[in-house]
Amino acid sequence: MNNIHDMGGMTCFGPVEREENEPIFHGEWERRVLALTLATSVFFGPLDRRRHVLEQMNPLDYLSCSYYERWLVRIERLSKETGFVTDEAFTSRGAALFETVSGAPVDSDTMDSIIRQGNPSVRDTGRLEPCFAVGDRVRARNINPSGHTRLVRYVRGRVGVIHQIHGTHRFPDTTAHDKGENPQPLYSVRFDATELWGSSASIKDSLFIDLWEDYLEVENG
Amino acid sequence: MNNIHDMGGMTCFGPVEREENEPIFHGEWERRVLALTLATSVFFGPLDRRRHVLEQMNPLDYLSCSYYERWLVRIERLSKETGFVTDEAFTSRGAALFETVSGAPVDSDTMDSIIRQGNPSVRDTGRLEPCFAVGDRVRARNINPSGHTRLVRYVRGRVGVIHQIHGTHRFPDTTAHDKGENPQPLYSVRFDATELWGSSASIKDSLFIDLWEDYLEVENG
Amino acid sequence: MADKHQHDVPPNPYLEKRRTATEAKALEERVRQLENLLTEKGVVSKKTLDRVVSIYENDLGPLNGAKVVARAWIDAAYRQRLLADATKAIKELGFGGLQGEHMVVVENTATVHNIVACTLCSCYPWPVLGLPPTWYKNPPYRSRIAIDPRGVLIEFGLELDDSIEVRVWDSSAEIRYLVLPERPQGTEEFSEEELAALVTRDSMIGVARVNSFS
Amino acid sequence: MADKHQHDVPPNPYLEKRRTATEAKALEERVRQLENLLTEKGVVSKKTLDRVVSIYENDLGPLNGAKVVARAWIDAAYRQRLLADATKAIKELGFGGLQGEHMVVVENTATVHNIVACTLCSCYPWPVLGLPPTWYKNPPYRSRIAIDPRGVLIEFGLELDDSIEVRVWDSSAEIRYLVLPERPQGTEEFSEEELAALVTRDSMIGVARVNSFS
Repeated sequence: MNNIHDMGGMTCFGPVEREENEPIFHGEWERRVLALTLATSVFFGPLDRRRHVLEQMNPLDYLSCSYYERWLVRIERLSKETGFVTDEAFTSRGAALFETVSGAPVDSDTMDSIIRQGNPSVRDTGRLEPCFAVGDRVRARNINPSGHTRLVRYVRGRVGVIHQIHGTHRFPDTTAHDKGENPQPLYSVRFDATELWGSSASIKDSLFIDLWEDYLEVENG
Repeated sequence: MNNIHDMGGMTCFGPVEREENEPIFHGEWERRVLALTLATSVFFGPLDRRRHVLEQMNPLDYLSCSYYERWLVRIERLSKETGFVTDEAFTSRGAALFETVSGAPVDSDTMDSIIRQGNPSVRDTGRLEPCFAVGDRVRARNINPSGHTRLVRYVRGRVGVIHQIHGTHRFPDTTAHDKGENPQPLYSVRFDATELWGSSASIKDSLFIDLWEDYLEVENG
Repeated sequence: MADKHQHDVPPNPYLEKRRTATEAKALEERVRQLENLLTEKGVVSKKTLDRVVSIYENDLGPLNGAKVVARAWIDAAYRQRLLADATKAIKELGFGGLQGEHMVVVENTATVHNIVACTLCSCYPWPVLGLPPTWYKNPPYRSRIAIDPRGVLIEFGLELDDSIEVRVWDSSAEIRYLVLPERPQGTEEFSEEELAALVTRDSMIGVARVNSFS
Repeated sequence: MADKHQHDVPPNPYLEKRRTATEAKALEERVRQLENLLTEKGVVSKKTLDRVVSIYENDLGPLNGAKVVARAWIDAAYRQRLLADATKAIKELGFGGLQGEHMVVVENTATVHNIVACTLCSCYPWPVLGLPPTWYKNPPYRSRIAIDPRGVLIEFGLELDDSIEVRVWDSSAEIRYLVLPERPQGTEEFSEEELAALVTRDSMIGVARVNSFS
């Protein structure tokens, strides 16, 4: 969906403001929201799905919430979807989720290990042979999917060059919507600033963004 | 500037909601804001400049205000700029404005005549010979000016066809910033929906938008 | 793309009715102060303000547009003039002026459906339709009409066949668009006045068709 | 485009400090209720939550990244390994894991300046930099860094010569970027620890250079 989270290239949010002392957390509640988010991450499903929950906030709510407030809204929504919040007891949906997710709640050692190991998106299945090689000219497709996508609006239809191949990774557009991981090559694509923003941009400058193979098409000429 | 007012193609604002009975005004204050806006329009300068004031609202304010609230904010800002609100007496700037605008306040008969006559943007000076003809393929330039523009983000870089020539009109991008009216041909340009939004759009559909000559370049092939 | 965006739409907070009584009162007061200030400074006069309100509340509205449409339906020569130079043809019926200095009329047919919008703000042909409705000025219509016109029309109760060509007109301040809807069947015997009574505002924006019963 | 957008910037309402004491209290309460609910349901345990907070408040932060940078400055072979496979080379120093499963290091030189951002959300290399600062996650940086990086850098006090090539890295969740800043002059005699002490978080995001005094 084309929502406000896709804000690259907007010029209307004012100057960057740095806080004095830059506290990691602005209150105890922010600590707990971070912890709740990480501790429920296995339970509530793939990252892409959880990201999409944030992206579905209407722009007014999205912009009036601070960062951890949005994360709070996300846990609340996911809890509601699961049936925790609406009913006193577990709903059947919540109970079913428990059955499929083994070992909830995550204990502190498992959490520790999740943080140390991470949750890599790289896959050794799916499309393992990249269609494009480093140096190839590609055009970012102009697609406007209704669901989650990482193809930002500001590169759609623009021509770039393959800079690096990151291997085969799960595809967010399908993973977010329970349509399978659809693993495919992920590329770092370089765009000239003038291609993205026109001739007033510096000809010295460029922008690199990671794009999945399904976002790209061959550019001839 | 790329601000939230340029919202064509966003898909995140929810369904269209129609009000019961669709009142023209939702309170006496809306009547007065409309009237104040029209009655001060000559005094506060060209439409494009006044539009730009609205567009400069930060997105959070823009979206949390209703339509006439934004118009109210505009009159307040213009009044402040003119020096009415900040000081008890006229500031020199406000006084100077009065000197240049003859006949303020507009009396009700003049207002009536303004409403009946309008304020046409068509000009018989400037670039009178259009560069493009009906049927020409053109590409909307990918420009990202910092000021007021009517070149919406969703057509930048896209290819369309000249559908109609509307004559020579004052150019908003310069008029809004006191850089002259720079009159030039205004075209109705037709874009295929698939060109704007990709292959999921209907091949039957198209979008027409009025674009000034400086927004367009020849598209070959 | 009709139902494509359905599952992704959050509730709409963009309606006027969100405002509490206290907030509304504060707003009334804010406007009163501004009006007093501008009146005191001699920028506006109360009499002028009252005249503006009266014109837009009483004189201008979609009845003007309905007269234009009805005339075009019964008078083929007028219809031609209207499609060739709308501003001039509309002037024949006495309408024109502010926010309608240069008007264009686009014609619906059995195979083409036109819709008017303004994605950047709220441009609309005031002399023939009056002031735009709230939904026309709010983000849901402005944003989605450009990318998903068929889906938006469904929300207005109008489901178009895939074979019909949809044309969206994203208006700007300089040129204002009016849709000439199709004359409904079974109105062959209607008088010009009876025809005008059938023509709705929504049909002239292009979010509805005209029915043979009003 | 450095100062181009200057006259158009409205005041920034996107900082945490906007919140009143009452609102903050309501927020604390809302979070407490959610935590209690999820704990009661057995989805999370307090002990696990405490562990998470402790890790991100005490163990992870830009000091890790600074060690990586300092090592690369003094050890040419390590620098090569870091630029070739950052995840593996960073693992040599014991760092890696969540939100840094696949890392890439980009090198600043006398002619190239790299800046890391995430326009869609807040992706950032947690194992080497800890949690991102507020400005990194807020709309002003996220939106403008893509179109006006030089203007944004000026707001950070870094004015780049036109001859320098600016590279913006718009990160996504899968690949996390870290800038290897230039080693400042006059640090030839510094130990690895002394070098690490010079390296700031901002220099590893690319919004600052490293100075020879900390």
